[in-house]
Amino acid sequence: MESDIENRPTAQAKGLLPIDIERIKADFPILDQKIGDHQLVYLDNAASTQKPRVVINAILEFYRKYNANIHRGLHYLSEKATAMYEHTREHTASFIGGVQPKEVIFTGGTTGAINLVAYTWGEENISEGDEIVISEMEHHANLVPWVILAKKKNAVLKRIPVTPDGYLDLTNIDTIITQKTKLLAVTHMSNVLGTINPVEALAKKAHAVGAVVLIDGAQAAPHMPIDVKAIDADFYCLSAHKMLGPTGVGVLYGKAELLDAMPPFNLGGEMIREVRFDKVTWADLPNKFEGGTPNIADVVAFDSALHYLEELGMDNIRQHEMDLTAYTLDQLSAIPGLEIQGPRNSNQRGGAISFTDSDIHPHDISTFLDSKGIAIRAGHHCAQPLMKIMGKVATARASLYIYNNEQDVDALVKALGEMRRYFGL
Amino acid sequence: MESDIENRPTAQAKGLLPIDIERIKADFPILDQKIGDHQLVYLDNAASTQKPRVVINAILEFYRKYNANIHRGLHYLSEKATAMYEHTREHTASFIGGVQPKEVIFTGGTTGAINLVAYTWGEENISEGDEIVISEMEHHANLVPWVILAKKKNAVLKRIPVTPDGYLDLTNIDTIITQKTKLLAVTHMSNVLGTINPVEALAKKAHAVGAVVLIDGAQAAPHMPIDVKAIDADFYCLSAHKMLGPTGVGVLYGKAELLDAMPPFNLGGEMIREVRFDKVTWADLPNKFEGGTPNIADVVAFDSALHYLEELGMDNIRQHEMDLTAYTLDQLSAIPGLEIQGPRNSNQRGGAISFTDSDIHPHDISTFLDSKGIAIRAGHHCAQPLMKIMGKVATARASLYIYNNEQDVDALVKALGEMRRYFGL
Amino acid sequence: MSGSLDDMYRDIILDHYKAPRGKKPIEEANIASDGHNPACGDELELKVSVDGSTVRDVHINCKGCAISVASSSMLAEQIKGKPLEEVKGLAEQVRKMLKGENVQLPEDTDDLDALKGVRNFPVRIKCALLAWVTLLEGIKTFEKGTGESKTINLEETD
Amino acid sequence: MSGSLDDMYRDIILDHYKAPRGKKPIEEANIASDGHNPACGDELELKVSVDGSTVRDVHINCKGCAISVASSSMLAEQIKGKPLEEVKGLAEQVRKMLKGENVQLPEDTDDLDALKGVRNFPVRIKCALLAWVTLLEGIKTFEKGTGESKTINLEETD
Ligand SMILES: Cc1ncc(COP(=O)(O)O)c(C=O)c1O
Ligand SMILES: Cc1ncc(COP(=O)(O)O)c(C=O)c1O
Repeated sequence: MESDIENRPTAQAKGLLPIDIERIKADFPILDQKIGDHQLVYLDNAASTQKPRVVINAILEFYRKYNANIHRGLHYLSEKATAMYEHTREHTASFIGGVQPKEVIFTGGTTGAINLVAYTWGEENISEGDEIVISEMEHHANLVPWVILAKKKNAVLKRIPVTPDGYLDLTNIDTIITQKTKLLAVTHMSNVLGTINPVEALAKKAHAVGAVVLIDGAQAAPHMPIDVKAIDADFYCLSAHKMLGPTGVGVLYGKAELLDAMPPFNLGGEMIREVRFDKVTWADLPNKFEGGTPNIADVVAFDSALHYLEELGMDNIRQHEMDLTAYTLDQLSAIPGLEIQGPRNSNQRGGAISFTDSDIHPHDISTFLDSKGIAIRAGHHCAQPLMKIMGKVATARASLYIYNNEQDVDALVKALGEMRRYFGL
Repeated sequence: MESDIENRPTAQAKGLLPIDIERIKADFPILDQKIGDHQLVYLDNAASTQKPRVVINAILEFYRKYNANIHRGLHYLSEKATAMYEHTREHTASFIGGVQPKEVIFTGGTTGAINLVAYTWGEENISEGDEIVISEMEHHANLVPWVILAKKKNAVLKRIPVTPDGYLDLTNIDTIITQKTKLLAVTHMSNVLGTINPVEALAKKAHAVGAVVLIDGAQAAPHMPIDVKAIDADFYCLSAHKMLGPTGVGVLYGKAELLDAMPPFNLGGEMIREVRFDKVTWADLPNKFEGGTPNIADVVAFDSALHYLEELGMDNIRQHEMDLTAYTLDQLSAIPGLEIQGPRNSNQRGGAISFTDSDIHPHDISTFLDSKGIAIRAGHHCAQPLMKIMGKVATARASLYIYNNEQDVDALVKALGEMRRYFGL
Repeated sequence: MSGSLDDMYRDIILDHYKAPRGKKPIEEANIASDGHNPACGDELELKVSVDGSTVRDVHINCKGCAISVASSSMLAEQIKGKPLEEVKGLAEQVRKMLKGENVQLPEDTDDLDALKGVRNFPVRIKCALLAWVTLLEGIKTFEKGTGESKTINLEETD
Repeated sequence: MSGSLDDMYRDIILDHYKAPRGKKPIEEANIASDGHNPACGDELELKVSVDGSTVRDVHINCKGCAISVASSSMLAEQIKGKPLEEVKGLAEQVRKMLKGENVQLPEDTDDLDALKGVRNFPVRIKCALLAWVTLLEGIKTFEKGTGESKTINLEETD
């Protein structure tokens, strides 16, 4: 699976074989280590995933052979670097469903992508009395920008409730999405509950009232095939670091006509056409939104992450995670004192599994598991309002990815069993 | 010069020896390559610098051993990654003159840093009739945000002119910086002319009228010792990729009392204290300005870049570049038809040297030099207004760094000689 | 993991965690202060009755992790019956200790030494701090005589 | 470098660059169009006089790099005396050729083939394009009869 970053295919290779987890594990150098006396079991993938050798090597190779600033450089390195950077844009465009490359804007992450929309589209299109619809299961990244924008503009923030079993409650959706709705901003997959939301149906409802639809794909894009055109998303946001790519790279997909009409963001070099002291005209898409020197090396390396995912096949990845999620839910259910959040049907959820213990605080759970080499996350997962609604101060969350297998889950389950003894319960 | 990223000193090691360029060149894998038949001569350092092995290896090592999302992770990898990320913050704070770590905000680059100030401090503090003072030699990154802000707020953009020999013209400075001045935003070193500006004196003048001072240090920080406290800068901005560090990392230094009073930017996870659907309270510095998952690996590797620079010693680096700049100016002056821009005194300038040929367009110069393996940049260098003032449509720019020596300059000079013959002049 | 698990969860800590002291409500209190750590979700309610210049009784109710609960429980145990000045000094000492300074705790407060283990778990230090800064805030308000203490919001105070 | 230097700077290109055709001002023009490439700073002034439906005379003044100057000069040489329809077709063909499409240029326009070398230097393609898109814009305005052409700003048109 090593690939020469100079000659990379754009076409989506569809993996056909069942996923061989042992072979995959071997592609991730970090997994081959001990934490204290214990083999590392990495189950914090919803926070950030590990990187396969091809991605690490792509960064290495870029800095060793091709590094230069991009755009308009007339020398070999700059031309190479520019071509590689733009290649990732094309690849990303194809990965998310075959959009135009100029509709793919590179940002620092999902947070950066959503903020870009809030500061530009939001600033210009949200006025007093307008309604912004979010859900109760949003990550702060898709919540705080809208809370603040609504406050600033005297707009109304409305929310789609969450049912006790972790689904969006669509009972009253027609009173939530109304003629006043200007924006629907909702997550494709919850980072706390794992729930996969019916974004296609929601987008349809929102479009029917003329609203714009932003989908937070930070958790979905790594784990299932994404087709932004099928969803009919106006904006779709994702983070490279959650899908095998480097930190510091995010993607904002936006429909060209929307992006074209928006004012630029992050003003500076390369995003202008002409600058005078009294007037500035903007460059065309995508440059208009990529002022300054971008995170070139990491964008280039992100290409290798997409390639790796495609070689496995996003359908296969989804299947593997459904199977492993079902297994995990099953195993965790058998542990006394444990309460699991979110849907029980692995068809309708991803592998981010939140749970609590009736007696042990999530932070103690996490620290205890860490002593066994098991990395999970504990806390509010940047979803404080959802925590409150769930009646929890925090949860422990194990989240799965392509390199996890049943043994990893078994290690978790075994440690959770020991934990209650350790704390004298 | 290999360093273990786990146990890195924060203290500034001062290099004492004269700089051994051959040894330095050997630290940069990319320099050891041929472009066609010619050895690469990299003279595009003002656009972006190359990376020493220690920096590349730090990225590698991070992803191989420590990668995880930072902040509040209760497992080994996350604690390690957090400690490393924060270590770079401390190191940066010490590198720029010993400020408080919480005054160091990581951004995507200088452009991101300046925009952060424009969107937050600028938004709140600039009103109708206020004056923003910039210079005529600003990079678009320190120009476009203020042009747009001035327009939006009906504020006045005033500029410090540039003399024909490339210095700031301070003759009428007291009519430019006035009681109405709210912000002075000026570059420490010009990316076109190489000029080092008297930022200390300018800051004093600006502070005397109660204005805030932002210094664009993108070109200065890589090449000379920086002491933001001696300058008394309120904000100081720099880019890691121009100082041996990875792409995608920038720094905004800001005085704590200013940063504390500013609204946050890039809203999302980790920059909040508490989120409700109707209200958000912000985290303390520096988190308030670092919403979302930052560019963790590259921030961690930036530490190695700072360390490398410190081992050489910023004073030594400055001395080497002064010497080599003097030599370059001397050699270029002897070429018929060539016109050099900017100060002639290498004490008052850095090693970004712009020039034009009386007959050959800068783009043709650059393409020709590239055919000899020599990388320079040609164009407006994101300083269109300065170009107009200089009466040029573009310039060719050779820019030096620590791994350049007289042979590199000789190769440039020899190629420029051949060029006129090639174009039949 | 930066420290060993048993460094943090010492027997004394687990003992306090499983049977926290100071749970019993008290009749009247001169000091009332609430603590909150939004990052963790920990919440703490503290009431102290002061007799002259001596702490007569303490009620502390902490919803949080083992560390914050144990630290609260130790606080309740330690301050009861002590002069307010001594209590203040002790709280300051504990705060310094948790922040990594080398402090010498008073002789009769050996239990508190167990909190030192938390220092190897940077993210958990705030958990141990919560009770003590909440107490200090309460005393401050009491001494100023200005009535109600503001809720301690941990990020603001550390 | 993606191509060899001589691929781009062919003799014909350098010949046009050193002695650009169409420099001579013309008396009256039915077509007047300006081109500008802000990224490069290239500026171009184009005037064409049309007699019936045939190009009678051309004036082109290009301040720019060797490629944009040579491309302008070739344009001047090629279109003089040709029917406007043919000129339009040719300009479209050149545009396609520069964008990498496989086109068959008319027989008597061999010189233009030399511009193909630019395709290996992506950043320079716009330099070669400038004259031709400026011409197309001028013809469009002429045909609409709406008077002055807008200035071509290269980034908008490609
Ligand atoms: C003086 C100056 N300011 C700002 C910038 C912008 O830096 P970046 O592209 O890293 O954001 C540059 C880089 O070209 C520069 O030279
Ligand atoms: C659903 C969701 N949205 C947004 C984000 C923010 O992503 P990032 O931190 O990469 O900007 C996350 C990451 O935690 C997430 O899970």
